[in-house]
Amino acid sequence: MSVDTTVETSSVFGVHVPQPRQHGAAGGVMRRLNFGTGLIGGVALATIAGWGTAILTPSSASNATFAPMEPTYVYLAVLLGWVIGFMLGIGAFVGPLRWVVGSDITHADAEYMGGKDLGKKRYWKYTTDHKVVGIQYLIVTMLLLGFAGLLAMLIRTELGMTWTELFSPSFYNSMIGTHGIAMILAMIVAVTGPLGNFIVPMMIGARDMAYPRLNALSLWLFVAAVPMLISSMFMGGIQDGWSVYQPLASQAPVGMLGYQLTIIVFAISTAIASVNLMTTILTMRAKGMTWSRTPIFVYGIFASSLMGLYAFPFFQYAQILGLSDRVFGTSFFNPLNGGSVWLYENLFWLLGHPEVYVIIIPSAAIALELMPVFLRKPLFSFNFAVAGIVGVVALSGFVWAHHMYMTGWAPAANYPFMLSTEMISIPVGFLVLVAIGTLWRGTTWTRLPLMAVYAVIFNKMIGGVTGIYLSDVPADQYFHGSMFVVAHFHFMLMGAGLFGGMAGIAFFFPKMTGRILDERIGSIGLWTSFIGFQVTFISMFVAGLQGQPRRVLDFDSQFNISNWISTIGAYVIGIGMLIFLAAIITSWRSGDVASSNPWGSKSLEWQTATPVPLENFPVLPVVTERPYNYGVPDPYEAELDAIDADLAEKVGNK
Amino acid sequence: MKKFLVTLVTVLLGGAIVAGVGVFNSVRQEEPPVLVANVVGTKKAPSGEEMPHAELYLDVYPNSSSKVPQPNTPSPINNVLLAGQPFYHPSTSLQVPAHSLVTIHFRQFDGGGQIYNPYFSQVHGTVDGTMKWNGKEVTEIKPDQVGHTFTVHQYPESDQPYFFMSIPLPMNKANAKTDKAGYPVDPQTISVTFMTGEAGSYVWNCEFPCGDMYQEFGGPMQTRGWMAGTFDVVEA
Amino acid sequence: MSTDTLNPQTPEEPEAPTNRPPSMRRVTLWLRRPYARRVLILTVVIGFLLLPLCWLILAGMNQTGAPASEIMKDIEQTVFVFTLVSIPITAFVFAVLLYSLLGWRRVTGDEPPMQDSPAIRTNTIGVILWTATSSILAMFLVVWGLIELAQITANSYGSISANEQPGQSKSEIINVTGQQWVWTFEYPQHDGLTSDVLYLPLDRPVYFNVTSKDVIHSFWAVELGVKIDANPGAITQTGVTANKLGTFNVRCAELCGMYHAYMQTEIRVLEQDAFDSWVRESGGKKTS
Amino acid sequence: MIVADVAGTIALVISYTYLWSLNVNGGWAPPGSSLTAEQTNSSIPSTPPVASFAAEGPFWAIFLVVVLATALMWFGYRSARRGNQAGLILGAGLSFLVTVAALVFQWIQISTFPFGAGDGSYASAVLLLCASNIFHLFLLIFIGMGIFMRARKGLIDKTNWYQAQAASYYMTWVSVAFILGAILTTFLVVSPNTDPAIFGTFTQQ
Repeated sequence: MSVDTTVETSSVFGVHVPQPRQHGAAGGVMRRLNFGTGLIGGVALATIAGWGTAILTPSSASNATFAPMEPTYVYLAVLLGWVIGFMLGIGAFVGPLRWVVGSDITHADAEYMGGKDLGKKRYWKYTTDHKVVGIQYLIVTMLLLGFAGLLAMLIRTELGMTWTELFSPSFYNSMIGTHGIAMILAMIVAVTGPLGNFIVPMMIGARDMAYPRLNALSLWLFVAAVPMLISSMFMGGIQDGWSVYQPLASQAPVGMLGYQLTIIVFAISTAIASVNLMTTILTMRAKGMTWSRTPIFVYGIFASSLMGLYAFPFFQYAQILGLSDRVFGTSFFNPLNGGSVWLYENLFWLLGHPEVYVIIIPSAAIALELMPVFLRKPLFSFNFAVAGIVGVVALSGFVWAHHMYMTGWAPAANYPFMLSTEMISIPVGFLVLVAIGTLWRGTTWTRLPLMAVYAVIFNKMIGGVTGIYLSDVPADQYFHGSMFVVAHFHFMLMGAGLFGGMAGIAFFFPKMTGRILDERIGSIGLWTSFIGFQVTFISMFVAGLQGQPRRVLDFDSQFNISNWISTIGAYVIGIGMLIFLAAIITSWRSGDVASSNPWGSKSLEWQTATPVPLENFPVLPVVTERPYNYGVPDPYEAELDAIDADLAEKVGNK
Repeated sequence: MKKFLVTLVTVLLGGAIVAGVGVFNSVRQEEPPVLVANVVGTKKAPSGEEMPHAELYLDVYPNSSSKVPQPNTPSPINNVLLAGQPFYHPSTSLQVPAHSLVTIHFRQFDGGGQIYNPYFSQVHGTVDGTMKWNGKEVTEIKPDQVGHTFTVHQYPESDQPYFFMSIPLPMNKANAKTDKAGYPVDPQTISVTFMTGEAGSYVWNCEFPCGDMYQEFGGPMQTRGWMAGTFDVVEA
Repeated sequence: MSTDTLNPQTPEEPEAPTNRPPSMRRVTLWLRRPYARRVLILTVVIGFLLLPLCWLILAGMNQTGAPASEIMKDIEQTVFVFTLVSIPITAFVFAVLLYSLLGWRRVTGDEPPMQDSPAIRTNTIGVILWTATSSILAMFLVVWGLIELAQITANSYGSISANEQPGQSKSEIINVTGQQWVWTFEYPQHDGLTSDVLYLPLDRPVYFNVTSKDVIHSFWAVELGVKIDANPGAITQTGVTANKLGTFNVRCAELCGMYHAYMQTEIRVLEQDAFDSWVRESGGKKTS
Repeated sequence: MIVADVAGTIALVISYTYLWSLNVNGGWAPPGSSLTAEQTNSSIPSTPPVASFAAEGPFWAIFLVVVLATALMWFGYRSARRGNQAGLILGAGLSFLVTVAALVFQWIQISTFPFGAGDGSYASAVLLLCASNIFHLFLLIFIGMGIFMRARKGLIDKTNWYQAQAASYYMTWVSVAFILGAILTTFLVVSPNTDPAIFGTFTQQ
């Protein structure tokens, strides 16, 4: 969308586009908009909308049957007002409107939006520079993670205090729902947001994303979505778990609207970000960067974007249908009037399982990306890593019903879905093979990022093995809906996903902030949370084996011990995460200044200066060799050749 | 050194935030004050044995009005969201003595209709399996004339006795004479007597769909202080 | 140990494709290397350390009296076998993780180390071996799962509608209704007798028709290994034969609103006589 | 400037997947409607809806209108490729007007349905199809207006035509979306499931 139509950005369809004539004046209202005006706009429009709706809706006194709906309409209006007002206030609609009337943004304005000469202020604006967007994503994600982590601590506190009800059941239920969805959203963007935006364009040797303004749009839509989710906590909350199965969701308090609108907005944001990333990766790789020369992390991000792109609309439409059930009284999911609860489950899990891989694959790719750097040897069997990712993507669309083994929906479908689900362990196994192959005989440079990678592999192994139990229908008949499932997906999403994100942050920190992440404090944080993590979730496995259902506030006293241990572990995780956070904060403020390539990496993003200049590279790089060209030629190669020659000679002599 | 100080501060601050939010929400939880059934004498159990006897008085109102009781709950948000919904009064957190006969007297001011599951239009778990409805003993009422139910059920503890009790509260006719506040002048009166065993914690809720949203089972049906609550049996 | 990679005398791993004739010889050469042997030993050690898990898992599952049915026994068998099968591969990965930290050369410090790791780009034997192993294991698990699933389905007749269930005269049919937040059980063969506790006769097949009056619940008879969702607007079927006397648990396994945690009741498995007398006392007529 | 192809790409992909998911819906809604008719013997109080099926004619009519708009856009795009600026402006402008007309038709159709939102799942599904149509039409109006204005200002011409191309492709897709809706509402009306489960009760033993 940017108007500085350098050849790179506008040759998307393979056509050279000349610099267009400039229409419209530079400057204008756009330059004065920032996060503050966004907030003002959002709050103002929300207030107006809510107030207007409250007046227009027949009041409860005059129409008793209508009364329960009034908060629904008002809250809906407030939320919609917030989103539109916020996006208006931050200036998201300026570009499209000017496009329609044909007076495009001038070159000077485009540079202004790119954050030129803005200093720190650019982080508060609708900035199109991918590096600024990456940092913004990082901050927002960390805030959301903190919020969801806070809820996690409260949940574990409640479950640890088995002798009393610390919170009322409604509040507890809304906590688990909000924790779940906030974590899922945060984890979905945790890698693709900050690292995908900041690193990928540099890694492939591009100046920016393909559509810089869409980049900003996706970020600010995400920012607009988050407050809605949090606000729902105060409106009765999401009392239905993160999956908000219908029709329970249509019974919930009005807070459910917050969830539904969050998902709808978030899905738009994800779709935009995905298209952007995919287009960038497809069209803007540096000269000479063929597919076999593209780093594995780029593959991971691409795969994740692709899955996000096709999976999220299902979720979005599930929520739109749910919203329409609630607000307009339609009956998609209301069995009383011919709706089907299985429809929701299908739509939901059509998202639900690909989404897990949306989270896992980037972190796995980070792990694989980091290992060559710290082991100083090439990635083992690059083709296999790609094959693994491709396999996961290909299969991910065909496994959704393994969440529905026990729903009674088409029992006969259990057989094929069991097959496809267990098949997916083969491509995942490829990734593990690549990891251990890269470890094989390598000299380990034991720095913080590599340690996080070890944690990822360890957790992923446990998560993967327990996943096989759950993919198997007979075992799932016992484990479905129990704490075992909770422990399993925490091992995958948190153990592999979040620790992978930590590895990525630790690794790319010097490039993103210009400073080194404090090794000692970071390591303490990492290992504390790792140990706490094992304690928490392994004892949660035990609770699941004993037969504790998930999402319960109270449980039989036979589960007490495993829950107490689990709670203690959770506190340890919390402390570890806070220490890691402290490492980030202190290093960001006053860490050691990093050189441009502190890890001695060979990939493109480290070849440019730190801090990264506005357009990344003074001269666009040209790639001439495969990635991960580390290590010395294997000394045994020659030896083996000698053996071969020797043998050949012997064979020949015979 | 300074770095470690910052780390310590971060951890303490994080812990403080968690604790603060936890305590705040714990204090603010939507629990009405506990209504205790005190032992007032003894009564003869069906086995002929004299047992301590306690009494409780509960009312069910169709909606709150300025003249009459309000739902007894500390949550201002719920008071807004659930305005005009039926509720139990004076409290939904009940406490009764163990090893006793307990009598609960209900006054039911609300209307009603068809219940989903006829099982809950029968009386379960009381002494003799009966309840006294406007003076006469009944074991069940018509499923299409239920106003509310008072259904106590199991708490997930295996080391406390199984306890289940369900009483239907018949509805008032739509044309019943009402006072100025809109409540029937002669509410349905129901009293039931049941025996408690060992101490334990249970929950109770209404099984008649009288809330809002899907299946009329949302809102007050899922909020303590309205149509659901706790039921503790404690050693005297 | 850390000098392995630097020791030129050590025979080394093959790098070249396997289409050269002496690949078996390469494998034996490879096995002679100290690090290879150590990793394998470590694998075996870790494997043996993990082995008790097989039984520990079952101990956890049996804590409340399971298995009380043939289905639960099948489930436990499956879990046992799966644990057994996953142990070698887990042990191998953990061994490599451990050995790469402790065994191969390790550097710390702020500067990027010298590039002295061997540039292994791929290893066809290893790749093929891994792929074959993981595929075979996955296939084994799939086949095992399919067989067990078929067996469980046969035991529960989950996919056959109530009217067509075999041995209907001898079997007990129970209509399970989930409702926020109470389970009720109806015995249609006994005059529509209803109960809030699930009474089951010992050693007789029981068929459940499960539905819900409002939202989705999940009927989980924990120690019997039976789980099926109770869906509004649909009837799901499953079944079981309880083969152990005692008191077991029914829990709801699908979040169903505020009192989801309290949506529990008991299963009482009784001898046939006791069951009959319970039926008589509760007002249903005996038909079986 | 790139908005067009971006919006095109995104909306293309989104609506692709989205209508795909709706397909699930559309196939499923008629069974729902037959279920509601038999529901009267349920023990749960319900008011059986009085839904009748919508006439399929209007769906096809609106579809044809959209096809016309698409054809006009293609004509405009082709003209631009040939350097015929007047043709481009004509095509884009007419396409824009026809889209507005389609929106009006769509609105008339919705307001004359023989059912409301609460009348069972068939009604819900049909209404949602129409809602998605409206959403699409709004997008088209936005894009059409943009193309038209930009064509007038000369921002789209012989050398710089890919926005018009993207818009044309996108409109083609929207036509497909419309025909999907029309097919669903024409051919998948009566449910094949004549013995559905009845809510909350057990079938007689």
